[in-house]
Amino acid sequence: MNMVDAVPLPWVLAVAAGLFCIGLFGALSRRNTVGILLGVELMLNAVNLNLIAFWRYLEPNVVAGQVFALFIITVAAAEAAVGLAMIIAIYRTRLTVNADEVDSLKG
Amino acid sequence: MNILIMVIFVVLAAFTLAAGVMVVTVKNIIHAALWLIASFFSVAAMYLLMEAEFIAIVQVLVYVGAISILVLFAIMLTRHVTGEGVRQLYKRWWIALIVAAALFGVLIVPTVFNYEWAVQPSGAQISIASTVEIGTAFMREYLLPFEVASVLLLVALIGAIVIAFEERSTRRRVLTLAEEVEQRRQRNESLRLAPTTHASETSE
Amino acid sequence: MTVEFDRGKAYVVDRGQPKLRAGQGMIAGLDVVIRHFFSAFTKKLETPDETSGVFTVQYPEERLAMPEAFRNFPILLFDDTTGQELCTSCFQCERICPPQVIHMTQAVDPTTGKPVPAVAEFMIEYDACMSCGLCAEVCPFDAIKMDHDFELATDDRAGMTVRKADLDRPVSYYETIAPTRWAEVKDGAYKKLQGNIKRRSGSIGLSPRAATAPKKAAPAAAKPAAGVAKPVAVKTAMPMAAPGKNMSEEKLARLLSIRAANVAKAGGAAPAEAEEVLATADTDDVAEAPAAVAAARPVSSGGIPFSADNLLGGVPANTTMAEDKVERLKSIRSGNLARRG
Amino acid sequence: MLKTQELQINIGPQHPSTHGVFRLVVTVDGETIVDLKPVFGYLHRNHEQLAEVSTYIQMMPFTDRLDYFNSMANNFGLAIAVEKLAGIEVPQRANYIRVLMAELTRILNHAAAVAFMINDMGAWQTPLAFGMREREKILDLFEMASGARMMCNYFRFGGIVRDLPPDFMPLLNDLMKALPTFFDETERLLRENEILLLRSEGVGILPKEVAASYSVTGPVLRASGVPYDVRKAEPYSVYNELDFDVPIGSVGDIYDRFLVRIEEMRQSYRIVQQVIERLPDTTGGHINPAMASIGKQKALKPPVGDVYGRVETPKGELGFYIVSDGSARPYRYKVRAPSFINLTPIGDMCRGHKVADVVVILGSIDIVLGEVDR
Amino acid sequence: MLQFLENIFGPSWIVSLIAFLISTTVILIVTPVTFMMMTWFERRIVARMQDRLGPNRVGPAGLLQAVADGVKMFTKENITPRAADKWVHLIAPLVATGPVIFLFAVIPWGYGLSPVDINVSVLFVIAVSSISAVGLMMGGWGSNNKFALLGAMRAVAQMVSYEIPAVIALLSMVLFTGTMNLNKYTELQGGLPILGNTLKDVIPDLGLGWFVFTPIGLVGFMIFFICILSEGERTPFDIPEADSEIVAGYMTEYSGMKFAVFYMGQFLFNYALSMVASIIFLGGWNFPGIPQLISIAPPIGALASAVVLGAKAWFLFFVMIWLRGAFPRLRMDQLMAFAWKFLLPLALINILSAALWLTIMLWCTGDCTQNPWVFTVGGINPLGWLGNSPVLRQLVGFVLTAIINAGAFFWLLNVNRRPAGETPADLARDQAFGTASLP
Repeated sequence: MNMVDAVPLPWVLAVAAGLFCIGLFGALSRRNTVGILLGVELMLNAVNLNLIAFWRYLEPNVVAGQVFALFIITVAAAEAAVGLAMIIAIYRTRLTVNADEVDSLKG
Repeated sequence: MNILIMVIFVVLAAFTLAAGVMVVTVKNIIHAALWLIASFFSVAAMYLLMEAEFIAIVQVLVYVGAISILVLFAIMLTRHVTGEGVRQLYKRWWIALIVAAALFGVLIVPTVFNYEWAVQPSGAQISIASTVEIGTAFMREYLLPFEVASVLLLVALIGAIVIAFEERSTRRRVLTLAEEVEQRRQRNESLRLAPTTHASETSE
Repeated sequence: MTVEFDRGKAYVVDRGQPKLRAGQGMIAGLDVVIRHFFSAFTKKLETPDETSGVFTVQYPEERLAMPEAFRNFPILLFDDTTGQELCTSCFQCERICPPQVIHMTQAVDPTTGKPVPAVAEFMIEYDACMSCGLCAEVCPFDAIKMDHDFELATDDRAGMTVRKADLDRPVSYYETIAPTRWAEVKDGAYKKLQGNIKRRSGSIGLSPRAATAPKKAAPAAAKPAAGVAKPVAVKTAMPMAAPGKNMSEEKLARLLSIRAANVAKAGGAAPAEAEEVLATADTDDVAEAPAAVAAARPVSSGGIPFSADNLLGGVPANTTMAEDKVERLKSIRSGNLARRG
Repeated sequence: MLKTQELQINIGPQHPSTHGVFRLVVTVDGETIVDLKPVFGYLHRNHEQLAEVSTYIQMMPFTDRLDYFNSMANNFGLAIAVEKLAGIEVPQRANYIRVLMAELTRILNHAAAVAFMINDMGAWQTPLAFGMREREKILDLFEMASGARMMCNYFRFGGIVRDLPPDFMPLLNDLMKALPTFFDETERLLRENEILLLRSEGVGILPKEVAASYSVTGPVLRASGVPYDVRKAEPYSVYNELDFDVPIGSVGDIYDRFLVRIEEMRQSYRIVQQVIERLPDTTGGHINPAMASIGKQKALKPPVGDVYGRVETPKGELGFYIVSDGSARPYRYKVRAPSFINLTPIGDMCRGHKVADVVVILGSIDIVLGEVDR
Repeated sequence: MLQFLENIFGPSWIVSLIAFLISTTVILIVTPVTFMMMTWFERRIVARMQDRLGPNRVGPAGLLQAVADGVKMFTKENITPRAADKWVHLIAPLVATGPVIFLFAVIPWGYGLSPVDINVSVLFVIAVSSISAVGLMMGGWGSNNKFALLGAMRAVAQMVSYEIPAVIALLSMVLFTGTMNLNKYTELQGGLPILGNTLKDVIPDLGLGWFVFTPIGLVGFMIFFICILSEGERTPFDIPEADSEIVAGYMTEYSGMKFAVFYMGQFLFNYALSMVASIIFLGGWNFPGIPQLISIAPPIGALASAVVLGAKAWFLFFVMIWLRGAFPRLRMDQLMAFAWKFLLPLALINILSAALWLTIMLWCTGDCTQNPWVFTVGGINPLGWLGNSPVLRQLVGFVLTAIINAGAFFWLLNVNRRPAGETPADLARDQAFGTASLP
C-alpha cells in the first residue's frame, strides 16, 4: 500500500536527476544572477529529493536521511539570503544584474 | 492501490520537471520565480507521498514561505534594470544544454538503473522514522551539526544585512521644520556668543 | 507662563506627564466603546440629554417632525374661499433674491390695457434657489412663504423650473405647517387681499390651482396633487382635465394658452405624449402664446439695474434648458429692460 | 536602504481623505516627504465679486457658504463688519443670542474636526459617529431657531431674524446636560490612547515663530503656544462681559492641536452656560428697532469709507474688509479666510515626515475648502 | 469521522476517498457561509458600537446583506489593467486564498470532528499561512500600478515580520505541551485553571485548565493574537489597504469576484487563526459541562464541543471588531519597530520561561540515576525540595514564570519608551527616524 512497492527506486532517482540537470542548465545558461540563483535552488531541491528517496527505500527506520535533508534546507536558505544580498549590493553599485557585465574585478 | 500511487507519482514528477523547465526557459524573471514556487510545491507533495511528513512541511515553510518571498523581493528591488528586451540566455547557451543532457543521459540514468539497490523487502512492517525521532536525533547524534547549522544561519543573517544595508548617514535625510528651527536657533546662539571669530556660514 | 486677560487667562494644555504606558489608555478606549455597544441594544436616543443609545432615524418609516421655522423652497399662497392669489406681482422678491431665480410678469386688464395688481406668469428656478428665505421676509403681501416639503426629487432638469401652477398652495395648507407665523400676519394679509381683489377684474387673480381643485377640498388633497404633479410624465396630463362647463370664453382661451405653453415647454422632455396632446390644440396658437403674454406685459416700477449684456449673456450657452425656456427668459428680461429703458 | 530616486505622488482632488476638493503634489524619497505643494481653487465661486453686484443683505446668505461647517460664525463676521461700518447698535438680547449661536457652532465644529482627524488616522468612524451625534443635536437647535441646519442665514445687521422659539430653551438645557458626558467620553476614548500618541506626538510641529510669521490663527496658532484669540484681543459683541479661558499648547504638534480643540469645547460650554443664565433678564428685542424691517435692511446705505471687522470662528480669525462708496452695494469686499491662511504652512510642516502623516497633519489643521477657495 | 464510514462500504481506498470528499465538501460549504456571516456580523456589531443600527434592510435583520454583497460582486465587471501581467493578475487571488482554505483541513471543529489528523498540524498551520504572502506580492506586482506595488511590498513586509513572533509564541506552547497535534491540545487543557488535570481525582474535571491562565500561555496568547491582527490586516495594523494614504493597497486594481476572493481570503485567514488560537490557548472545546457530556453521549458531546469552540473563535473575532471600532492605525515604520523591538524579544523570553516551567515539572528528586533531568551542584540536588507532588511544582513554576514574563514585559516597555523631557526637535527627529517605537 505504500510508496516502496508502488514505484521502483530508480524512477524516483531519475526524476531527481532530471530536476538536477535542469537546474544545472538554468544555472549555467542564465545571464541574470537571480536566474542563476533559481537554478541553484532547483539543484538543491533535487539533492533533497534523492536523500529522502534513499531514506524511504533503503533504511526507513534510520533517521539520518531526513536529518541530512533538513541540514540541506537550512544551508539552502542561508545561501539564498546571502546570495540575494550580494545581488542587491552589486545592483546598487553597478546598476546591473547581468552576470556577464559584472565580471571585471577592477574598482 | 499501488496503481493509484504510481499514477500520482507520475503526475507529480511530470509537473515538477515541467515547472523546472519553465523556470529555466521562460523569459520574464518573475514568471521564472513563480514557476520555481510551483516546483517547490510539487517536490513537497512528493515528500508527502514518501511519508516524509515533517520534511514536506518544512520544505513548504522554508522554501515556499520564506525563500520565494526573498527572491521576489530581490527581483522587485532590482527589476527596472533588467527589462524584457535584454537577452536572457548567454550566446552559447546550447553548450550548457549539451553538458546537462550528457550528464543526465550518459552518466546518471544508466548507473541508477543498472545498480540494484538493496531495497528493503516489500510488505515488511518497518517503523518509519517520525518527527519525534528526528527531534531526538538532533539532540543526540547530530547535536554538533545542529549547532554548526545554527551558527551558519546567524552568520548568514548578519552577513546579508551588512552587505545589503546602506549606512544611514549617506542617505540624505530631510530635516523636519522643528529640527531646522532648532539648528537655526543654535547657530544664532553660537554667532551671538562668539561674534568676534569669523563664523564660517555652514552651507545649509 | 499664563497670560492674564481680563475675565480669563491663557493656560497651557497639559500633555500628560511621561509615564509607563502599557496599554491603559487603549483599554479605557475599549471600555467606552463597549458601553455604547451594550446601550445600543437596549436604548433608543430620543431627548438631547442622552448620550448613548441608537440615534438612527429609519427615514421612510420614521420621520423627524419639522420645526415650524424650517424653510425649503418658496411657494405662492392663494385664498381658499375666493381662489384669489395673494401675490400682486410687486417684484420685491424678484429684486431681493440673491441668486436672481424668481421671474414674474404683471397681469394686465385685457379690456383697459392697464396693469392690475395680480401676477400673470410666475416662475422660480428651484435648482438655483438656495432657500435663504429672504423673499418670504420681504413680501409685503405675505404671498410667498417657505414650504416644508423636501421630497422634490425629479429626473428632469426642466422640471426644476417651477411655474405658478405648481407653486400655488392654499392658505389652509400653510396654516397647517406654520400656524404661529401665519397667525401673526393673517389679518394684515387678508385686508390687503380684499383691497387687491377689488382692483382685479374678471378672473385675473384666480389661481389655476383653485380652478381645478374643488373649493372644499382639504389642503391635503392639493398637496399630494402638487407632489404627484412633480414628475414630468404626469405633469403634462394634470391641467389636461376637460375644461369646466361654467368657465368664461376668455378664461378658457387663457387656460388653453398656458397649457399649450406648458406642453411646448415640456415638449423637449416627453415628445411622445406631447405629440398626441398637441394634435388636439392647433400649433399656431402655441407659437403666438408667449408673444401675447410678452406683449401684454405692463410697465412697473424699476427693478435691479440689469445691464443688457450681462443679462442676455447671463443665460449659459450650453444650458440644458428646454429651447423655448431660453427665449422666454430672454423675452422677459428684454421686456424688463425695455421697461427700464 | 537603496538609493531611491524621488517619486512624485498626487494625493489628488478626489482622494478620500482630503476635506473637500484639494490636491497635494508630494515629492517622496522612499517613504519620506521631500517637498509638498498644495493645489487648490477647485471650489472657487467668486464670492467676493458676487458681493460687488449684490446689496449687503443679499450677501448674508452667501456667507453661510464660506465655511459651510459654521455658518453662524460667518454671519457673525459680516454682521460685525457692517454694523461697525454703518454704526448700528445691537440690543443686548440680540448680542447674547448671537454669542450663544457662535459658541454652539464652535462646539459643533471642534467635535467634528477632532473626529475627522482621528478618522484620517484610521479609527473606523467611531469617534466620528459620537461627534456627529452631538453635532446633529446642535443642528436641530439651529433648524428650530433659524430655519435651516447648515445654511442658517440667521443674522441681520443690528440683530437676528427672529427671536428664539419658545421650545428652544428646554431643548438647549437638555443638550447642556449631555455635552459634559460627551467631552469626558471623547477624552477617555482618545486622550491617553497609545496609538494616537504614537501617531501624533512630534508630527507636523509648527514652531511658534514660524506660525506667527505665516500669520496662522485659531487653534493651530494657539497650539503652537501663541495666546492670540480675537475674542480676547479685540472683544466684539458681549465677549467682554463673559469670562472664559484660552487654552494654548506647548510643542505645536498634532497632539497639542487635538488637546487645544478639546479644551476649547469645554470653554465654549462654559460660555454657553453663562449666556443661558443671563438670557432671561437681557434688555432690548431681538433686533435694533431702527433696522427691524427687511425693507430697512435692504435699503442700508453705509457711509463712504472702509472697515475691517474680525470674528473668532472655530477655524481662526475670519475678517471682512468692506469698502463702501455710499451706495447700497459694497465697492470692494474682501474676506480674510482663516482656513486659506492656515493651509499655507502645510508644505513646511510635512517636510521630513512620512506619507501617512501628511493626511493626518492636513486633518489636524482642520480646513474647509469652501473657505479656502471662496 | 472516517471510522463509521469504513465498516459500511467495501474496499478501503474507495472509502477513504469518499470520506475525504465528504469532509472537503463540508469545509467548502461551511467556510464561505462563515465568511458571509462574518461580514454581516462585523457590520452589525461595529454599527451598534457607534450608536447606529447597521444593515437591516436586506432580509430579516439584514441577514441577506452578505448575499446581496455576493450578488453585487458576481455582477461587477472583472477588469484587468491593460498593461498588467494577465496571468499573474488572475492567479494572485487564488494563491492568496487557497492556502487559507487549506488551513481548515487541519483545524478540528470539535471532539472527533477533525477533517485530517496529522501529528504536525501546528507546523502545518504555520507553513501554509506563510504562503498567502506570495499571493499578495503577485497581486501587487500583477496589477501594474505604482500604489498597488507599494501596498504589496508593505503587506508582505508586515506579514513576514509578524510571522516570526507568531511562530515563536506557538513554539513556546508546543514546548510547553510537547505535542504539535492540534487535536491533543484540548485533553491537556481540562481541569482547574493553573493546575490542569493534576487534581483529577479530588475535583471533577471542570474543563477550565486553559493555557491562557498560565503566565506562558497568557503572554503567548497576547503575542499570537497581536500577530493574528497584523497577518489578517485588522485595525491597528491594516496598513496595506489603508485608505487614507495609498488607495487600497494591493487590491486597488481588483474588482468583482477577484476582489471578493481576496476579501474572503483575508476574513477566513482571521477566522482560521482565531480557531487555532482558541484551540491552543483558550482550551479548545473545554468548558465546564463538555468533558462530562462527551463521556456520556459522544455524538451530542461532539456537537456541543463544536458549538463551544465556535463560540470562542467568534468571541475572538468580536474582539477584533471591537479593536477596529476603537483604535486608529499604526504607521508602517512604527508597526515594524513594534514587531522587531517588542514582540520578538518578548516571544523569545516566553520560550525561555516555558523551558523553565518544563525543567521544574520534570526535575528529578530522590534517586534519579539515569534521569537526564537532574544535575547536582556540589553533591546536593538544587531543586530537591520540590518533592514529587505535581501541584507544588506547578505553583512554583507558575510563580517563577509569572515573575520572568512580567519583568520582561515591563522591561521591554521601558527600553522602548521615548525618553522624558524631549524638546520639539528631538520629538520630530524620533518621528522622522522612526525610533519612537512606543509613546
